Amino acid sequence: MTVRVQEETFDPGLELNSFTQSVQGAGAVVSFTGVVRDVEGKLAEMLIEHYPGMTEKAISKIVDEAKTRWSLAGALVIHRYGQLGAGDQIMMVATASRHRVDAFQAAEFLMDYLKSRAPFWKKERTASGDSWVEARDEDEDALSRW
Amino acid sequence: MTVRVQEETFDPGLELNSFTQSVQGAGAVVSFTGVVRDVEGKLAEMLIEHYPGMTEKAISKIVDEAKTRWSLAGALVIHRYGQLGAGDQIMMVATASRHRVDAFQAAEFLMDYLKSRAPFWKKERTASGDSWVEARDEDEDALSRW
Amino acid sequence: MDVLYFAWVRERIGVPRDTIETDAATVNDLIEELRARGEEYQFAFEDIRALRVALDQELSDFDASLSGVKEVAFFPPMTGGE
Amino acid sequence: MDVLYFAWVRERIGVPRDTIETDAATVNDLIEELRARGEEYQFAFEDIRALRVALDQELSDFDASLSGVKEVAFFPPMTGGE
Repeated sequence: MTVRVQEETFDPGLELNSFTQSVQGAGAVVSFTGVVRDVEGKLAEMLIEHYPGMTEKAISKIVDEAKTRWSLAGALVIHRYGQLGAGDQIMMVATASRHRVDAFQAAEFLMDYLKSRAPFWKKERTASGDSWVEARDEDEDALSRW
Repeated sequence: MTVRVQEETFDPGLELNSFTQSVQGAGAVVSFTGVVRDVEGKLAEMLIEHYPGMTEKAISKIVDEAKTRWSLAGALVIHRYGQLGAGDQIMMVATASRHRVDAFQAAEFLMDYLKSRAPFWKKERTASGDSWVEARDEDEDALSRW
Repeated sequence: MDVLYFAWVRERIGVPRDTIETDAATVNDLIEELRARGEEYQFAFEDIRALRVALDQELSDFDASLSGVKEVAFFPPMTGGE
Repeated sequence: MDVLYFAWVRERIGVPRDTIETDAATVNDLIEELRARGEEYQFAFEDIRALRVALDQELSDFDASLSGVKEVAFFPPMTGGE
Protein backbone atom coordinates (compact mmCIF):
# COMPACT_ATOMS: atom_id res chain seq x y z
CA MET A 1 0.00 0.00 0.00
CA THR A 2 1.60 3.27 -1.11
CA VAL A 3 0.55 6.82 -0.25
CA ARG A 4 2.36 9.78 -1.76
CA VAL A 5 1.59 13.46 -1.20
CA GLN A 6 3.80 15.54 -3.44
CA GLU A 7 4.19 18.85 -5.20
CA GLU A 8 5.85 17.52 -8.36
CA THR A 9 3.86 16.04 -11.21
CA PHE A 10 3.73 12.31 -11.94
CA ASP A 11 3.12 10.10 -14.96
CA PRO A 12 -0.16 8.15 -14.55
CA GLY A 13 0.83 5.58 -17.20
CA LEU A 14 4.17 4.83 -15.57
CA GLU A 15 2.52 4.68 -12.16
CA LEU A 16 -0.15 2.29 -13.47
CA ASN A 17 2.44 -0.02 -14.97
CA SER A 18 4.70 -0.10 -11.95
CA PHE A 19 1.71 -0.62 -9.66
CA THR A 20 0.49 -3.53 -11.83
CA GLN A 21 3.99 -4.98 -11.78
CA SER A 22 4.04 -4.79 -7.98
CA VAL A 23 0.81 -6.75 -7.48
CA GLN A 24 1.45 -9.81 -9.58
CA GLY A 25 -1.25 -12.39 -9.07
CA ALA A 26 -4.08 -9.87 -9.09
CA GLY A 27 -6.37 -10.32 -12.08
CA ALA A 28 -7.97 -6.89 -11.90
CA VAL A 29 -6.38 -3.44 -11.71
CA VAL A 30 -8.48 -0.26 -11.55
CA SER A 31 -7.08 3.25 -11.77
CA PHE A 32 -8.60 6.66 -11.36
CA THR A 33 -6.84 9.82 -12.50
CA GLY A 34 -8.13 13.27 -11.64
CA VAL A 35 -7.20 16.00 -14.10
CA VAL A 36 -7.51 19.79 -13.73
CA ARG A 37 -10.45 20.83 -15.91
CA ASP A 38 -10.33 24.13 -17.65
CA VAL A 39 -13.07 26.35 -16.21
CA GLU A 40 -14.85 27.57 -19.33
CA GLY A 41 -11.56 28.11 -21.11
CA LYS A 42 -10.26 30.64 -18.65
CA LEU A 43 -8.60 28.79 -15.80
CA ALA A 44 -5.15 30.29 -15.31
CA GLU A 45 -4.11 27.90 -12.58
CA MET A 46 -5.27 25.80 -9.69
CA LEU A 47 -3.69 26.05 -6.26
CA ILE A 48 -3.98 23.11 -3.92
CA GLU A 49 -3.35 23.68 -0.25
CA HIS A 50 -3.01 20.80 2.19
CA TYR A 51 -2.33 20.14 5.84
CA PRO A 52 1.15 18.65 6.08
CA GLY A 53 1.25 16.04 8.80
CA MET A 54 -2.44 15.30 8.73
CA THR A 55 -2.67 14.56 5.01
CA GLU A 56 -0.73 11.32 4.80
CA LYS A 57 -2.20 10.18 8.09
CA ALA A 58 -5.77 10.77 6.86
CA ILE A 59 -5.14 9.04 3.54
CA SER A 60 -3.46 6.06 5.20
CA LYS A 61 -6.47 5.68 7.47
CA ILE A 62 -8.80 5.65 4.42
CA VAL A 63 -6.60 3.06 2.69
CA ASP A 64 -6.56 0.90 5.84
CA GLU A 65 -10.33 1.05 5.95
CA ALA A 66 -10.53 -0.04 2.28
CA LYS A 67 -8.24 -3.00 3.08
CA THR A 68 -10.59 -4.21 5.79
CA ARG A 69 -13.60 -4.00 3.48
CA TRP A 70 -12.26 -5.55 0.29
CA SER A 71 -9.76 -8.20 -0.60
CA LEU A 72 -6.97 -6.09 -2.10
CA ALA A 73 -3.63 -7.18 -3.52
CA GLY A 74 -2.52 -3.55 -3.43
CA ALA A 75 -3.56 0.09 -3.37
CA LEU A 76 -1.87 3.29 -4.47
CA VAL A 77 -2.80 6.90 -3.73
CA ILE A 78 -0.92 9.89 -5.11
CA HIS A 79 -2.19 13.42 -4.44
CA ARG A 80 -0.46 16.62 -5.45
CA TYR A 81 -0.47 20.05 -3.82
CA GLY A 82 0.84 23.41 -4.99
CA GLN A 83 0.33 25.11 -8.32
CA LEU A 84 -1.29 23.20 -11.21
CA GLY A 85 -2.39 24.15 -14.72
CA ALA A 86 -5.34 22.99 -16.83
CA GLY A 87 -4.75 19.45 -18.04
CA ASP A 88 -2.33 18.61 -15.20
CA GLN A 89 -3.00 15.48 -13.18
CA ILE A 90 -4.13 16.27 -9.64
CA MET A 91 -4.22 12.83 -8.15
CA MET A 92 -4.44 9.14 -8.83
CA VAL A 93 -5.81 6.08 -7.11
CA ALA A 94 -5.11 2.49 -8.15
CA THR A 95 -6.40 -0.75 -6.67
CA ALA A 96 -5.71 -4.38 -7.47
CA SER A 97 -7.67 -7.46 -6.58
CA ARG A 98 -8.43 -10.97 -7.70
CA HIS A 99 -11.73 -9.95 -9.25
CA ARG A 100 -13.00 -6.74 -10.76
CA VAL A 101 -15.79 -5.99 -8.28
CA ASP A 102 -13.43 -5.56 -5.31
CA ALA A 103 -11.01 -3.42 -7.30
CA PHE A 104 -13.78 -1.13 -8.58
CA GLN A 105 -15.52 -0.80 -5.23
CA ALA A 106 -12.31 -0.07 -3.35
CA ALA A 107 -11.26 2.58 -5.90
CA GLU A 108 -14.63 4.33 -5.66
CA PHE A 109 -14.52 4.17 -1.87
CA LEU A 110 -11.02 5.66 -1.82
CA MET A 111 -12.11 8.48 -4.14
CA ASP A 112 -15.24 9.29 -2.14
CA TYR A 113 -13.29 9.45 1.12
CA LEU A 114 -10.28 11.30 -0.30
CA LYS A 115 -12.64 13.89 -1.67
CA SER A 116 -14.30 14.71 1.65
CA ARG A 117 -11.94 13.45 4.36
CA ALA A 118 -8.38 14.19 3.21
CA PRO A 119 -7.27 17.75 4.05
CA PHE A 120 -6.89 19.34 0.60
CA TRP A 121 -8.43 22.59 -0.57
CA LYS A 122 -8.54 23.81 -4.13
CA LYS A 123 -8.46 27.38 -5.31
CA GLU A 124 -9.14 28.32 -8.91
CA ARG A 125 -7.40 31.32 -10.38
CA THR A 126 -9.10 32.76 -13.47
CA ALA A 127 -9.00 36.04 -15.38
CA SER A 128 -11.99 37.16 -13.33
CA GLY A 129 -10.41 36.41 -9.98
CA ASP A 130 -9.60 33.70 -7.46
CA SER A 131 -12.11 31.46 -5.75
CA TRP A 132 -12.00 28.54 -3.39
CA VAL A 133 -13.72 25.49 -4.81
CA GLU A 134 -16.74 24.73 -2.66
CA ALA A 135 -17.50 21.26 -1.38
CA ARG A 136 -20.54 19.78 -3.10
CA ASP A 137 -23.36 18.25 -1.06
CA GLU A 138 -23.31 15.24 -3.35
CA ASP A 139 -19.71 14.54 -2.39
CA GLU A 140 -20.62 14.41 1.29
CA ASP A 141 -23.71 12.35 0.42
CA ALA A 142 -21.54 9.88 -1.53
CA LEU A 143 -20.04 8.69 1.77
CA SER A 144 -23.36 7.38 3.01
CA ARG A 145 -23.35 4.49 0.55
CA TRP A 146 -20.35 2.82 2.19
CA MET B 1 -14.63 5.95 -28.81
CA THR B 2 -12.04 3.32 -29.70
CA VAL B 3 -12.47 -0.46 -29.87
CA ARG B 4 -9.51 -2.72 -30.62
CA VAL B 5 -9.52 -6.50 -30.84
CA GLN B 6 -5.98 -7.72 -31.32
CA GLU B 7 -3.61 -10.63 -30.87
CA GLU B 8 -0.53 -8.57 -29.97
CA THR B 9 0.10 -7.29 -26.47
CA PHE B 10 -0.31 -3.64 -25.48
CA ASP B 11 1.08 -1.31 -22.84
CA PRO B 12 -1.66 -0.26 -20.37
CA GLY B 13 0.32 2.75 -19.15
CA LEU B 14 0.90 4.11 -22.64
CA GLU B 15 -2.73 3.45 -23.54
CA LEU B 16 -3.91 5.26 -20.40
CA ASN B 17 -1.75 8.28 -21.16
CA SER B 18 -2.73 8.56 -24.80
CA PHE B 19 -6.40 8.08 -23.89
CA THR B 20 -6.18 10.83 -21.26
CA GLN B 21 -4.45 13.07 -23.80
CA SER B 22 -7.28 12.47 -26.28
CA VAL B 23 -10.07 13.51 -23.90
CA GLN B 24 -8.83 16.87 -22.71
CA GLY B 25 -11.45 18.64 -20.67
CA ALA B 26 -12.53 15.52 -18.80
CA GLY B 27 -11.73 15.75 -15.11
CA ALA B 28 -12.01 12.04 -14.39
CA VAL B 29 -10.36 9.08 -16.11
CA VAL B 30 -10.97 5.50 -14.99
CA SER B 31 -9.12 2.47 -16.31
CA PHE B 32 -9.54 -1.23 -15.80
CA THR B 33 -6.84 -3.72 -16.79
CA GLY B 34 -7.44 -7.46 -16.74
CA VAL B 35 -4.34 -9.57 -16.20
CA VAL B 36 -3.91 -13.35 -16.63
CA ARG B 37 -3.76 -14.81 -13.13
CA ASP B 38 -1.57 -17.77 -12.49
CA VAL B 39 -3.78 -20.74 -11.57
CA GLU B 40 -2.17 -21.98 -8.36
CA GLY B 41 1.29 -21.52 -9.77
CA LYS B 42 0.79 -23.92 -12.63
CA LEU B 43 -0.83 -22.06 -15.51
CA ALA B 44 1.23 -22.73 -18.61
CA GLU B 45 -0.79 -20.48 -20.89
CA MET B 46 -4.19 -19.07 -21.61
CA LEU B 47 -5.79 -19.34 -25.02
CA ILE B 48 -8.47 -16.84 -25.95
CA GLU B 49 -10.76 -17.65 -28.85
CA HIS B 50 -13.09 -15.10 -30.32
CA TYR B 51 -15.65 -14.72 -33.10
CA PRO B 52 -14.09 -12.47 -35.74
CA GLY B 53 -16.74 -10.26 -37.27
CA MET B 54 -19.08 -10.41 -34.30
CA THR B 55 -16.56 -9.33 -31.67
CA GLU B 56 -16.01 -5.70 -32.65
CA LYS B 57 -19.68 -5.34 -33.49
CA ALA B 58 -20.73 -6.62 -30.05
CA ILE B 59 -18.24 -4.42 -28.21
CA SER B 60 -19.22 -1.32 -30.21
CA LYS B 61 -22.85 -1.96 -29.31
CA ILE B 62 -21.93 -2.13 -25.62
CA VAL B 63 -19.90 1.09 -25.88
CA ASP B 64 -22.80 2.83 -27.66
CA GLU B 65 -25.12 1.77 -24.87
CA ALA B 66 -22.70 3.19 -22.28
CA LYS B 67 -22.64 6.49 -24.19
CA THR B 68 -26.42 6.80 -23.98
CA ARG B 69 -26.41 6.12 -20.23
CA TRP B 70 -23.55 8.31 -19.05
CA SER B 71 -22.00 11.57 -20.08
CA LEU B 72 -18.68 10.38 -21.49
CA ALA B 73 -15.85 12.40 -23.02
CA GLY B 74 -14.37 9.16 -24.33
CA ALA B 75 -14.18 5.39 -23.99
CA LEU B 76 -11.55 2.84 -24.95
CA VAL B 77 -11.81 -0.94 -25.12
CA ILE B 78 -8.90 -3.22 -26.01
CA HIS B 79 -9.32 -7.00 -25.87
CA ARG B 80 -6.74 -9.57 -26.92
CA TYR B 81 -7.17 -13.04 -28.33
CA GLY B 82 -4.70 -15.86 -28.98
CA GLN B 83 -2.05 -17.21 -26.66
CA LEU B 84 -1.27 -15.42 -23.39
CA GLY B 85 0.96 -16.22 -20.42
CA ALA B 86 0.52 -15.55 -16.67
CA GLY B 87 0.95 -11.86 -15.96
CA ASP B 88 0.05 -10.80 -19.51
CA GLN B 89 -2.64 -8.18 -19.92
CA ILE B 90 -5.85 -9.63 -21.42
CA MET B 91 -7.86 -6.51 -21.89
CA MET B 92 -8.35 -2.91 -20.87
CA VAL B 93 -11.23 -0.49 -20.57
CA ALA B 94 -10.88 3.26 -20.04
CA THR B 95 -13.57 5.90 -19.63
CA ALA B 96 -13.42 9.66 -19.23
CA SER B 97 -16.02 12.05 -17.95
CA ARG B 98 -16.48 15.38 -16.24
CA HIS B 99 -17.01 13.77 -12.85
CA ARG B 100 -15.87 10.54 -11.30
CA VAL B 101 -19.25 8.86 -10.84
CA ASP B 102 -19.98 8.68 -14.58
CA ALA B 103 -16.50 7.43 -15.41
CA PHE B 104 -16.63 4.70 -12.74
CA GLN B 105 -20.16 3.59 -13.60
CA ALA B 106 -19.48 3.43 -17.32
CA ALA B 107 -16.27 1.44 -16.80
CA GLU B 108 -18.06 -1.09 -14.59
CA PHE B 109 -20.92 -1.35 -17.06
CA LEU B 110 -18.49 -1.96 -19.94
CA MET B 111 -16.70 -4.66 -17.96
CA ASP B 112 -19.91 -6.42 -16.93
CA TYR B 113 -21.19 -6.49 -20.51
CA LEU B 114 -17.86 -7.38 -22.12
CA LYS B 115 -17.62 -10.29 -19.73
CA SER B 116 -20.94 -11.87 -20.68
CA ARG B 117 -21.88 -10.40 -24.05
CA ALA B 118 -18.71 -10.13 -26.13
CA PRO B 119 -17.82 -13.39 -27.92
CA PHE B 120 -14.59 -14.42 -26.20
CA TRP B 121 -13.84 -17.80 -24.65
CA LYS B 122 -10.89 -18.60 -22.44
CA LYS B 123 -9.08 -21.89 -22.14
CA GLU B 124 -6.51 -22.52 -19.44
CA ARG B 125 -3.63 -24.82 -20.16
CA THR B 126 -1.95 -26.25 -17.06
CA ALA B 127 0.37 -29.16 -16.29
CA SER B 128 -2.72 -31.22 -15.45
CA GLY B 129 -4.51 -30.50 -18.73
CA ASP B 130 -6.60 -27.99 -20.65
CA SER B 131 -9.95 -26.65 -19.56
CA TRP B 132 -12.39 -24.08 -20.82
CA VAL B 133 -13.09 -21.38 -18.26
CA GLU B 134 -16.73 -21.63 -17.24
CA ALA B 135 -18.98 -18.61 -17.08
CA ARG B 136 -19.85 -17.71 -13.49
CA ASP B 137 -23.48 -17.16 -12.47
CA GLU B 138 -22.43 -13.97 -10.68
CA ASP B 139 -21.16 -12.53 -13.98
CA GLU B 140 -24.54 -13.05 -15.61
CA ASP B 141 -26.23 -11.70 -12.47
CA ALA B 142 -24.04 -8.59 -12.60
CA LEU B 143 -25.93 -7.46 -15.71
CA SER B 144 -29.19 -7.14 -13.80
CA ARG B 145 -28.00 -4.06 -11.91
CA TRP B 146 -27.86 -1.93 -15.05
CA MET C 1 -26.15 -21.21 -44.64
CA ASP C 2 -22.91 -20.98 -42.69
CA VAL C 3 -22.97 -22.62 -39.27
CA LEU C 4 -20.06 -21.69 -36.99
CA TYR C 5 -18.86 -23.35 -33.80
CA PHE C 6 -16.66 -21.91 -31.08
CA ALA C 7 -14.78 -23.11 -27.99
CA TRP C 8 -15.81 -26.60 -26.80
CA VAL C 9 -18.70 -26.74 -29.30
CA ARG C 10 -16.08 -26.52 -32.06
CA GLU C 11 -13.88 -29.09 -30.32
CA ARG C 12 -16.72 -31.56 -29.89
CA ILE C 13 -17.84 -31.27 -33.50
CA GLY C 14 -14.28 -31.30 -34.77
CA VAL C 15 -14.67 -28.54 -37.37
CA PRO C 16 -15.03 -24.77 -36.97
CA ARG C 17 -17.87 -24.46 -39.49
CA ASP C 18 -20.27 -26.21 -41.82
CA THR C 19 -21.93 -24.83 -44.90
CA ILE C 20 -25.32 -26.46 -45.22
CA GLU C 21 -28.55 -26.37 -47.21
CA THR C 22 -31.48 -26.32 -44.84
CA ASP C 23 -35.19 -25.56 -44.68
CA ALA C 24 -35.11 -25.34 -40.88
CA ALA C 25 -37.56 -22.68 -39.74
CA THR C 26 -36.02 -22.03 -36.33
CA VAL C 27 -32.76 -22.52 -34.49
CA ASN C 28 -34.27 -25.49 -32.65
CA ASP C 29 -35.18 -27.10 -36.00
CA LEU C 30 -31.62 -26.55 -37.22
CA ILE C 31 -30.22 -28.20 -34.11
CA GLU C 32 -32.40 -31.26 -34.78
CA GLU C 33 -30.96 -31.48 -38.29
CA LEU C 34 -27.40 -31.08 -37.00
CA ARG C 35 -27.88 -33.79 -34.38
CA ALA C 36 -28.77 -36.18 -37.21
CA ARG C 37 -25.32 -35.67 -38.68
CA GLY C 38 -23.62 -37.90 -36.12
CA GLU C 39 -22.52 -38.40 -32.57
CA GLU C 40 -20.04 -35.47 -32.53
CA TYR C 41 -23.05 -33.23 -33.13
CA GLN C 42 -25.17 -35.08 -30.58
CA PHE C 43 -22.35 -34.56 -28.07
CA ALA C 44 -22.04 -30.85 -28.88
CA PHE C 45 -25.80 -30.28 -28.64
CA GLU C 46 -26.53 -32.63 -25.74
CA ASP C 47 -27.53 -29.79 -23.41
CA ILE C 48 -28.94 -26.74 -25.15
CA ARG C 49 -29.06 -24.79 -21.86
CA ALA C 50 -25.25 -24.79 -21.89
CA LEU C 51 -25.21 -23.09 -25.30
CA ARG C 52 -25.72 -19.67 -26.79
CA VAL C 53 -26.64 -18.85 -30.37
CA ALA C 54 -25.96 -15.85 -32.59
CA LEU C 55 -27.83 -15.14 -35.83
CA ASP C 56 -25.89 -13.02 -38.30
CA GLN C 57 -23.55 -12.08 -35.44
CA GLU C 58 -26.24 -10.94 -33.01
CA LEU C 59 -27.11 -12.93 -29.89
CA SER C 60 -30.49 -14.59 -30.32
CA ASP C 61 -32.78 -17.33 -28.99
CA PHE C 62 -33.29 -20.97 -29.84
CA ASP C 63 -36.86 -20.40 -30.96
CA ALA C 64 -35.90 -17.52 -33.28
CA SER C 65 -36.77 -17.75 -36.96
CA LEU C 66 -33.99 -18.47 -39.45
CA SER C 67 -35.77 -16.63 -42.24
CA GLY C 68 -33.20 -14.54 -44.13
CA VAL C 69 -30.37 -15.59 -41.81
CA LYS C 70 -27.01 -16.27 -43.51
CA GLU C 71 -24.79 -17.14 -40.54
CA VAL C 72 -25.62 -19.08 -37.39
CA ALA C 73 -23.08 -19.55 -34.59
CA PHE C 74 -23.19 -21.87 -31.58
CA PHE C 75 -20.96 -21.44 -28.56
CA PRO C 76 -20.84 -21.69 -24.74
CA PRO C 77 -21.50 -18.64 -22.53
CA MET C 78 -18.83 -16.02 -23.07
CA THR C 79 -15.93 -15.63 -20.68
CA GLY C 80 -14.10 -12.50 -21.80
CA GLY C 81 -12.85 -9.74 -19.55
CA GLU C 82 -10.41 -10.18 -16.72
CA MET D 1 -1.40 25.14 21.94
CA ASP D 2 -0.89 25.49 18.20
CA VAL D 3 -3.92 26.67 16.26
CA LEU D 4 -3.69 26.23 12.47
CA TYR D 5 -5.80 27.76 9.72
CA PHE D 6 -6.20 26.58 6.16
CA ALA D 7 -7.73 27.85 2.89
CA TRP D 8 -10.07 30.83 3.32
CA VAL D 9 -9.95 30.55 7.11
CA ARG D 10 -6.22 31.28 6.85
CA GLU D 11 -6.85 34.09 4.38
CA ARG D 12 -9.49 35.76 6.55
CA ILE D 13 -7.33 35.60 9.68
CA GLY D 14 -4.22 36.64 7.77
CA VAL D 15 -1.81 34.17 9.40
CA PRO D 16 -1.43 30.41 8.99
CA ARG D 17 -1.12 29.71 12.71
CA ASP D 18 -1.23 31.07 16.22
CA THR D 19 0.47 29.69 19.28
CA ILE D 20 -1.71 30.48 22.27
CA GLU D 21 -2.13 29.86 25.97
CA THR D 22 -5.69 28.82 26.70
CA ASP D 23 -7.86 27.17 29.33
CA ALA D 24 -10.65 26.54 26.84
CA ALA D 25 -12.34 23.24 27.68
CA THR D 26 -13.88 22.59 24.26
CA VAL D 27 -13.43 23.66 20.65
CA ASN D 28 -16.45 25.94 20.98
CA ASP D 29 -14.82 27.64 23.97
CA LEU D 30 -11.63 28.12 21.99
CA ILE D 31 -13.56 29.70 19.13
CA GLU D 32 -15.10 32.20 21.57
CA GLU D 33 -11.59 33.15 22.73
CA LEU D 34 -10.35 33.48 19.16
CA ARG D 35 -13.29 35.70 18.17
CA ALA D 36 -12.24 38.09 20.93
CA ARG D 37 -8.91 38.58 19.17
CA GLY D 38 -10.39 40.88 16.52
CA GLU D 39 -12.55 41.22 13.47
CA GLU D 40 -10.39 39.00 11.23
CA TYR D 41 -11.20 36.18 13.64
CA GLN D 42 -14.88 37.15 13.83
CA PHE D 43 -14.98 37.06 10.02
CA ALA D 44 -13.27 33.64 9.88
CA PHE D 45 -15.57 32.15 12.52
CA GLU D 46 -18.77 33.93 11.49
CA ASP D 47 -20.47 30.68 10.45
CA ILE D 48 -19.28 27.59 12.29
CA ARG D 49 -21.39 25.34 10.04
CA ALA D 50 -19.07 26.25 7.16
CA LEU D 51 -16.04 25.00 9.11
CA ARG D 52 -14.39 21.75 10.08
CA VAL D 53 -12.02 21.15 12.95
CA ALA D 54 -9.18 18.68 13.51
CA LEU D 55 -7.66 17.91 16.90
CA ASP D 56 -4.11 16.61 16.75
CA GLN D 57 -4.65 15.94 13.05
CA GLU D 58 -7.86 13.91 13.43
CA LEU D 59 -11.23 15.27 12.32
CA SER D 60 -13.33 16.10 15.35
CA ASP D 61 -16.38 18.02 16.58
CA PHE D 62 -16.94 21.50 17.93
CA ASP D 63 -18.08 20.22 21.29
CA ALA D 64 -15.04 17.94 21.69
CA SER D 65 -12.80 18.38 24.73
CA LEU D 66 -9.41 20.02 24.26
CA SER D 67 -7.90 18.12 27.19
CA GLY D 68 -4.42 16.96 26.21
CA VAL D 69 -4.74 18.40 22.69
CA LYS D 70 -1.59 20.06 21.30
CA GLU D 71 -2.73 21.09 17.81
CA VAL D 72 -6.11 22.41 16.66
CA ALA D 73 -6.82 23.17 13.00
CA PHE D 74 -9.74 25.03 11.44
CA PHE D 75 -10.61 24.81 7.75
CA PRO D 76 -13.49 24.65 5.29
CA PRO D 77 -14.86 21.29 4.03
CA MET D 78 -12.20 19.49 2.03
CA THR D 79 -12.19 19.53 -1.74
CA GLY D 80 -9.48 17.08 -2.79
CA GLY D 81 -9.78 14.46 -5.48
CA GLU D 82 -10.60 15.17 -9.08
